[in-house]
Amino acid sequence: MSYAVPGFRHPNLPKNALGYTIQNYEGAVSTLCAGCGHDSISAAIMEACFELSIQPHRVAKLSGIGCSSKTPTYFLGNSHGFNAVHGRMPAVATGANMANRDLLYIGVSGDGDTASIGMGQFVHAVRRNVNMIYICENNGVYGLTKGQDSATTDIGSKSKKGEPNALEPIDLCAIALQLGATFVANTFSGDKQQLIPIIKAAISHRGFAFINVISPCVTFNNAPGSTKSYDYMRQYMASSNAVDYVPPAEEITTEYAEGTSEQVAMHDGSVIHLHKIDPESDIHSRRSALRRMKDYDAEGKVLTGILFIDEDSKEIHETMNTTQVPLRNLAEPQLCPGSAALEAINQLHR
Amino acid sequence: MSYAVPGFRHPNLPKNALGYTIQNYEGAVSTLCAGCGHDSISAAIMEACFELSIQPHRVAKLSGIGCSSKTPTYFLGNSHGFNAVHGRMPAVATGANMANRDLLYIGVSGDGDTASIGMGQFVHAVRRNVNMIYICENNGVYGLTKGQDSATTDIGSKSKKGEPNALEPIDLCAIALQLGATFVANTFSGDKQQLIPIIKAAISHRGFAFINVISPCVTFNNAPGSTKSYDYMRQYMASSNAVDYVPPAEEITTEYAEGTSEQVAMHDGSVIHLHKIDPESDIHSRRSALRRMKDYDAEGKVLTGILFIDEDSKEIHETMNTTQVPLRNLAEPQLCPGSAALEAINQLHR
Amino acid sequence: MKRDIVTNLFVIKFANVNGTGSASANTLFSRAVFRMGVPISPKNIFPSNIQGLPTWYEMRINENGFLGRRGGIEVAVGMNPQSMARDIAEVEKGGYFIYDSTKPLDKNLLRDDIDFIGIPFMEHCREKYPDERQRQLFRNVMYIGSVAALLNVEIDVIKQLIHEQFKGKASLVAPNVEALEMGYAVAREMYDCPIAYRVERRDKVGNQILMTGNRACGLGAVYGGATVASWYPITPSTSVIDSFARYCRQFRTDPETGVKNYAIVQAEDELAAIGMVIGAAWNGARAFTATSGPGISLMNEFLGLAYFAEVPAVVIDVQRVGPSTGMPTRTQQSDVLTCAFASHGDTKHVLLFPSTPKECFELTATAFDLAERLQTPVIVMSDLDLGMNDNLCAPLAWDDARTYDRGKVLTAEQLEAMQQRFGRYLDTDGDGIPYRTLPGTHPTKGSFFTRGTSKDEYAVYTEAGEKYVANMERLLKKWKTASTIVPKPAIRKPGKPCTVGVVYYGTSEAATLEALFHLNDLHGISLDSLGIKAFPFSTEIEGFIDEHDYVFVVEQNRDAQMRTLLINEFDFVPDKLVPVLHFDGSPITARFIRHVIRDWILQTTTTPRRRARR
Amino acid sequence: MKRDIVTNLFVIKFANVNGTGSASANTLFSRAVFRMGVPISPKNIFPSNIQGLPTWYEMRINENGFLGRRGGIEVAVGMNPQSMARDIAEVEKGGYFIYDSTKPLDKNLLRDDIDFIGIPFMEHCREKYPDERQRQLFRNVMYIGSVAALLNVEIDVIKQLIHEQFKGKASLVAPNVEALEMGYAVAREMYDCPIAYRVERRDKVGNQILMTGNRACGLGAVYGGATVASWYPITPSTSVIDSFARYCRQFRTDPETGVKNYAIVQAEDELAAIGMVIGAAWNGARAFTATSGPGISLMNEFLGLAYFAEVPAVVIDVQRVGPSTGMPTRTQQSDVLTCAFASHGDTKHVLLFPSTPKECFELTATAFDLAERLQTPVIVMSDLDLGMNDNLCAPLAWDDARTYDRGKVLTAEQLEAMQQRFGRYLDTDGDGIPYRTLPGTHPTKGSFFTRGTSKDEYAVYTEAGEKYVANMERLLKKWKTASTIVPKPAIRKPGKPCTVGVVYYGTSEAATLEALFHLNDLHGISLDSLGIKAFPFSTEIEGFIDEHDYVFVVEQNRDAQMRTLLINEFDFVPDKLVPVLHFDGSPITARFIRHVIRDWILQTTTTPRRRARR
Ligand SMILES: Cc1ncc(C[n+]2csc(CCOP(=O)(O)OP(=O)(O)O)c2C)c(N)n1
Ligand SMILES: Cc1ncc(C[n+]2csc(CCOP(=O)(O)OP(=O)(O)O)c2C)c(N)n1
Ligand code: SF4
Ligand code: SF4
Ligand SMILES: [Mg+2]
Ligand SMILES: [Mg+2]
Repeated sequence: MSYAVPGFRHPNLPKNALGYTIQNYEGAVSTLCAGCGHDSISAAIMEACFELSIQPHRVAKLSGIGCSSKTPTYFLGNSHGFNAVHGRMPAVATGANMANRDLLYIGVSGDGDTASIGMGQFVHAVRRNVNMIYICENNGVYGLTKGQDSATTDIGSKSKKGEPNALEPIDLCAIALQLGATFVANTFSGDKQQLIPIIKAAISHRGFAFINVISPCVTFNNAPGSTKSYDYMRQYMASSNAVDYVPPAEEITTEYAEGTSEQVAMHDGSVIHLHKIDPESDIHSRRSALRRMKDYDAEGKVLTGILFIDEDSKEIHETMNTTQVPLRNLAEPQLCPGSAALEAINQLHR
Repeated sequence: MSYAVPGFRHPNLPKNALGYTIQNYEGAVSTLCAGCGHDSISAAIMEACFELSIQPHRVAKLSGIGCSSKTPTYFLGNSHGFNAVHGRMPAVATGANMANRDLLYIGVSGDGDTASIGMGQFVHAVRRNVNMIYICENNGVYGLTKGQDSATTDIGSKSKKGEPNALEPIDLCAIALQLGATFVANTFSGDKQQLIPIIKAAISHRGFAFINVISPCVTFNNAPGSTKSYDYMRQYMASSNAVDYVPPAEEITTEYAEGTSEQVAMHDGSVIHLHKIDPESDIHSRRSALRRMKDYDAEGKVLTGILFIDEDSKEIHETMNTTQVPLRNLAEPQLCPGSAALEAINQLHR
Repeated sequence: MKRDIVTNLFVIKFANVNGTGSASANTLFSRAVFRMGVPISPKNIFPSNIQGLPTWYEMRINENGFLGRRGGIEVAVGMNPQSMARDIAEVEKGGYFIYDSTKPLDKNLLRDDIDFIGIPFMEHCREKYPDERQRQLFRNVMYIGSVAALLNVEIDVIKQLIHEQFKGKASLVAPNVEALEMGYAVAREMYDCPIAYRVERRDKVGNQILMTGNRACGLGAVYGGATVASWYPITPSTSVIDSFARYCRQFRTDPETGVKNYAIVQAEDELAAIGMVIGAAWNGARAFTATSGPGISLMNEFLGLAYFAEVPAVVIDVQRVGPSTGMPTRTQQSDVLTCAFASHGDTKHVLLFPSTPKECFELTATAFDLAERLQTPVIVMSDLDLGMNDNLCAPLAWDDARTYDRGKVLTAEQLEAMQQRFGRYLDTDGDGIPYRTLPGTHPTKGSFFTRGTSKDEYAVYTEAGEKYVANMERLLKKWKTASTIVPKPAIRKPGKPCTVGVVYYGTSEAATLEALFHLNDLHGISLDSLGIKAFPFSTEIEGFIDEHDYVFVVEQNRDAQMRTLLINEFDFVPDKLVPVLHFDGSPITARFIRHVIRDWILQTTTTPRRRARR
Repeated sequence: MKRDIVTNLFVIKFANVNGTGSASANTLFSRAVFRMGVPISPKNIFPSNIQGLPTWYEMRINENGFLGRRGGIEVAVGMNPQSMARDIAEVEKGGYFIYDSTKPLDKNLLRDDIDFIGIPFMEHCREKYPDERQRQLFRNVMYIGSVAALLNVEIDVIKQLIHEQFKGKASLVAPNVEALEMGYAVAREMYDCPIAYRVERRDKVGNQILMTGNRACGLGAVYGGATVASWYPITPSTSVIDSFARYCRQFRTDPETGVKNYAIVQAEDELAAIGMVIGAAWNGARAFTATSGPGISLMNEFLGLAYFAEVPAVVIDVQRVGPSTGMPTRTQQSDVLTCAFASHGDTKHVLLFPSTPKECFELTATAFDLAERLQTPVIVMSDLDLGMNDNLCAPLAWDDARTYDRGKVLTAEQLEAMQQRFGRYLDTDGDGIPYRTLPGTHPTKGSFFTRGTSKDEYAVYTEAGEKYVANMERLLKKWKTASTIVPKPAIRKPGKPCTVGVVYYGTSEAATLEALFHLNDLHGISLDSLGIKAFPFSTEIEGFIDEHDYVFVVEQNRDAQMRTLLINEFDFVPDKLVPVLHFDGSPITARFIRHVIRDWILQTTTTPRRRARR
């Protein structure tokens, strides 16, 4: 059936291929602190979806618990959302994906939600290569519970109360790479130019796309010295490549000098251009990604950008060979073997 | 007080410094399947403790649930043991260690107990560098529940029922290294010569010592082709160094040619000699460890031996700066501030 | 010893070492008796271990169709030296003990009130089978042959079963038949067969089937239209998923392409398993998981979310002995309270209680209808006895006209036609059940945010107390509605009016009904009975208890958990409900129930023991 | 408007935006009234959010010492435009609404039955404080100054408090005092102060203290000798650990070396937190965790292990509104059933119910004695209202002669002297409590294996039904013993004999006792009361209920959870227990309780509404 396209309140606003304006991608008003990095990520998600002309209702938003996990309420108001329990979003997203392989699944989590209580589920979602985007809005602190250290908090950083944190932070990108994640990116909520194309690339990726976004908590962890602060990231953010996303069936206009650029053809027909800043970077090598992260780290820099892609990996439905029809759309005829078959089974039990 | 040393039934059995024979290190009779790799590991633990003259009652044995986790009943009968719930041994061991830093903590787990339900706790025990030995008796299968795939099962391997396993196995050593584990070893239950010195070294290590032991399940995963089978390990087991453990205050007798050997002086005064087979191996480099694992893997070999040691790391009590006195031994005088202090507090609340 | 001949009315028990393949041999035997038209109820009593420990296979043969556990053994087949002393001691006076006489029997174990039948099974096998493993397996088949001879079981029936079992692998048929015949022959040489306990062909089985409850649950999930299963292995629930997988491979997989109309995910633990079920159900698929006590404990948080956010979910709890790891291979009905009140805050969950494989099949299928209709978790409360043992029951039946009740789910058309704003938690119909929408249904209408936090009728987050209260009270209304649509209890009344009743549920059914028969038969005590099939309780249950002076509540747990629920839901005077509790991990027996009820009634006429407080 | 003057008997409510530092300003005000010797009970009503949403600070001022929530507001201070409409509507007829008149008030909001007092706070601050953040902060202090003037609160007391607050940071004192005085002056210029609602110095506070329950719990853990704490952050329990850490830094840390006589581990989740507590307690340390509903749900499996393996553990559950994530910043008493029966199988857990910070302190300390004596988990059931709000109570007291009851732990000497074999689960003393040993005690005696599986008296794994049953029945005996050593209930009887009683627990105490006072005072209805302090219930509770025709059970949950426990433990006729339920997330009020009880009694004389079933 066809639907009247709404949202023409501002005829002057630019429209995408669906005739939607950015307003059709907005959500409820954010209740986060003014300046919270998470809000910029919500904005980037809206823009990416708008520019790619994604049907909002074909997106499912999932999250755990935390300020970061609240954000799905603040974007894509026409999408269904599920704010699950703390640290368990990956399981809910996996189940949702099992039920309907046709939707776009955007999972939003925080560093507490992912690296502490959620570590087990994160690891196994990566391993299953569930076809979804997993965004960790990483501010190195427990925001919603008011400033305790998380597992990604810098060593030595002093939380509001109590002692300085004595443990090494967990590097989620490194873990994801080690576990065989098929798309890994590291970026910064303050850098739209980088964030948006990365989200687009993640949307085009078939399989588990992990995006670790440094997203400063202005209230509890934006102090000078915090590696998760605006100042720090603005100063030390570095990237081994600049990401340029070319949507399906669009002309590749720009010219690139030999060796300075890497192209990744995604399965939906889009092409990701990586303008190499670091010439020896290899987007298809886990080892090189891990090595570069360590090298940059050694120089006191934070490596950002898309770190690794395996565009040919099999996502979970392919591995399981499930039907193309969303399972939830199957009905009695396909599902119920009927009474005759049952009587045959009875016979085998006599 | 002093105690009569028991167990003189076989005066001809060799005795260690405590006057104990190996019998003093035995446990209940194993109820595992004949030939189960886990039993060899129990035997190796007994030998290591016997040879190092460890007071059995100064050891605490902890485990989760599984055939592997049953084994603590089968060694060191004079030690207290705690068979916790499935996948949660690390938390119980961490708590026990908090209560008394003076005991030796041996944690035994399985690949299901560690890599599936226990992944989150494993990761965080590593991160905290809890002073304990963590042995994962890795048979790539759920033994006690009769043969389901675990997260370390080979891709493509066919479990009793159902489809071949479609997912990549998790490499626990790689994850441990990535997370900053301070002692990582990979070995095989069928190789006493390697297993026993590694256990001894782990006992001497101050901090979290992870030993991944390939331990064939003869009933459910010993089929030809299984990388966790006896045949496979016997054929493809390789090591980049041979481990030689020299206890505290013992003469180093053997001579080693330059560059062919690496020595690690542990904090308890023992020395670990590594006879380099692979000359460019560096026991103090995570990167080299990860690289070598991948290289051997590429050649279809399984790298075993001690992969990495950081003998100078701070274990959790050092990081927290807790008293040397076991916390559980503190009494009212050290613990209770008393009524005067309380009245002062009252005053501050008026 | 002089004896009467007993036909088709005795209990035989096989004692073996686990991991030696005895199970399949013993099953061969039970199937043979079953094929001879004689009702049986076999119980597998096995250790939580893989190899080398004692295991038993106790089978009641009863042509009157009493199939609860009875207690007492007439014929024991002792193939395990470890447990021999205990196995001999267990035999009822006048019974038989059959053993492997290759090694002589320990004289101290001898009894003169039973007969010992020694047959040198191992000796024969040693000669015939050089290979160690083979020897062990064929020894099992051999003793089956001997027992058949001794009990007069038709050997051809067993042969037939062997053919069926090894269909395709012809090479295996011959040697098995050979071992069987060897045992049969040897027994007849050495002893005059049959002995006093005998099996004779009857026509008492009709079209009944012999099936495990777990297999039936798995089938129920297939027929009930489950497309997503997520689980974590745990005894005794694992075979529920095995069954689901097996029949999905058979019925839901394209033979050419192998394309699947289902998805089974082995989760990393039970938290993830229930999480996936909730995610899938939220997204419109029928999804379920199977687990046991420890898994239920781990699912607590998610069950509370599903209750409060109103997401369907089906959980099959195959109960085992708790608390904690307890006895993983023994049976109990002790998760009732935990499941009824799972999770923090004010929660109540729908429970179903199957008593037979047929009910496992039906209630599992029904669970999906209820879960989607009520938008809440539904837990099917099976147990190890029902789930893992072959149980005799009426054949499974499915009405091809039956369609799935997908509950109140709005379609794109309905949303398009909708004038007013969609309110996910509006009680539009006054039954406490709101309408839901599925992701991806309509571009601009019907989207909402599912959350575990409190919300208003439009699913918008709120901290307004009155909104919260209204929602919680609607959930109570929904609970009331649930009590009207869940399966009704099974009420049985002997002709004459009774002042006393018995309430039971799940696997206590067979033993309870047998006890009632004998109470009437032997003591002239007749009672009405009610089998609970679901929680919340329908009014029939309230009525039944009201119309009796008092009722016994038969349970297999320590704390009378169902009794607690009954009193709590209906505010009954507690004294009216007399607990009958068995919880040692073995299935409850008719004898036990009969004795408790008889003693109670003879001792108290109709005034209950504990005085009601005024 | 003509009014009577009301002194020290009214409710004032401040409406603010959260994250603007208003909390500390409001606290300044409440402390001042408190310092003037007038009893107060402030309630912080805040959103589950960090910045920008409405938050309220409601303070009851009552010189008669009634400190439960009362309901109704006489003086509102409306500093938040978002919530202004609602805030104005809430003011009782004849009350005052104080607001920032920098922006003119929306005419539609005006009421003529209350007085509006506008003061241009922001205007003044804009001039004085260029810095945005400063302006916000000092505006808070300024309105406190004005309110002080209007209500006749002694400004010197507030100044004194400011000095104490900024001890050390002198530079901050002056500007704050300045802002305070500015507000004070402006108010007096613009209005004739004081208004009809006034605060006057009294001597009604005595030596009482003002403290949060969470702080008291943390202190109780320090005094109770806890050395290991493991936790995972969750509102409203987090400040329990903050308090424990704070006092450990003060009392358990070597000032020179910083060496600690305690260990606090922030766990990765609640499963790990309780696991660490159990590991530490098993190894002989006093260990605890603090959490709230969702954490309790996650701790289920481990709690079952601790019950069955008999390992001590102390859990502090600061309850919030469930189910699921519910309302994280609202209060409720709805984890009672979940905690009482946590985990699968037959389990029961010891619960303690503090009503005041003093009881938080004492019961937390006592919890460690009980946990070690009974070798089982003990859960202290606090809630958000008690835990996070300043509560007035008698000063904390500690008897220096008090020693810790470490329970039945065998020393090396005792083991050495022991002739017979050590049996970890032997009921040597007949009280159901066995003896335990700690790892590392004796080289050859007393070692045993702790497990969640069933075991015999010597901790050896067993699947023997009779052993399992014996152990489970011993646990029931231990439960009985527990009921004799847990804290006794608080029983209050007005002179004359009463046929009706009231049972309450936890934070329902203040409101209940006030309601009883007024029932007597206004309606001549007098009732006995009993405050439950612990589960299992001691015989006094049974006796109290027995000796009354019926009793009201006051709870802050939907399903009358405590009532369920009472009926279940004692088999009372349910009709005897009349539920009084409040569960909207706000603390229960005396008014509510009084009205329910009055209506009930007037309507029913003494025959309960629901008829008992016969
Ligand atoms: C089971 C459970 N435990 C604890 C909490 C309390 N809690 C809510 S959010 C949160 C941490 C959030 O941190 P993060 O994921 O980093 O999100 P952020 O607020 O920093 O964006 C915690 C511990 C909870 N909601 N549920
Ligand atoms: C909460 C919970 N879930 C499931 C189980 C069932 N269970 C027992 S052992 C086990 C897996 C054991 O596998 P592994 O750790 O590899 O040990 P193995 O037997 O192979 O040595 C499982 C799933 C359990 N005991 N508890
Ligand atoms: S507390 Fe931190 S994370 Fe939370 S909303 Fe505020 S700035 Fe963002
Ligand atoms: S099943 Fe496998 S793991 Fe378990 S005891 Fe047997 S061989 Fe060992
Ligand atoms: Mg965070
Ligand atoms: Mg295993």
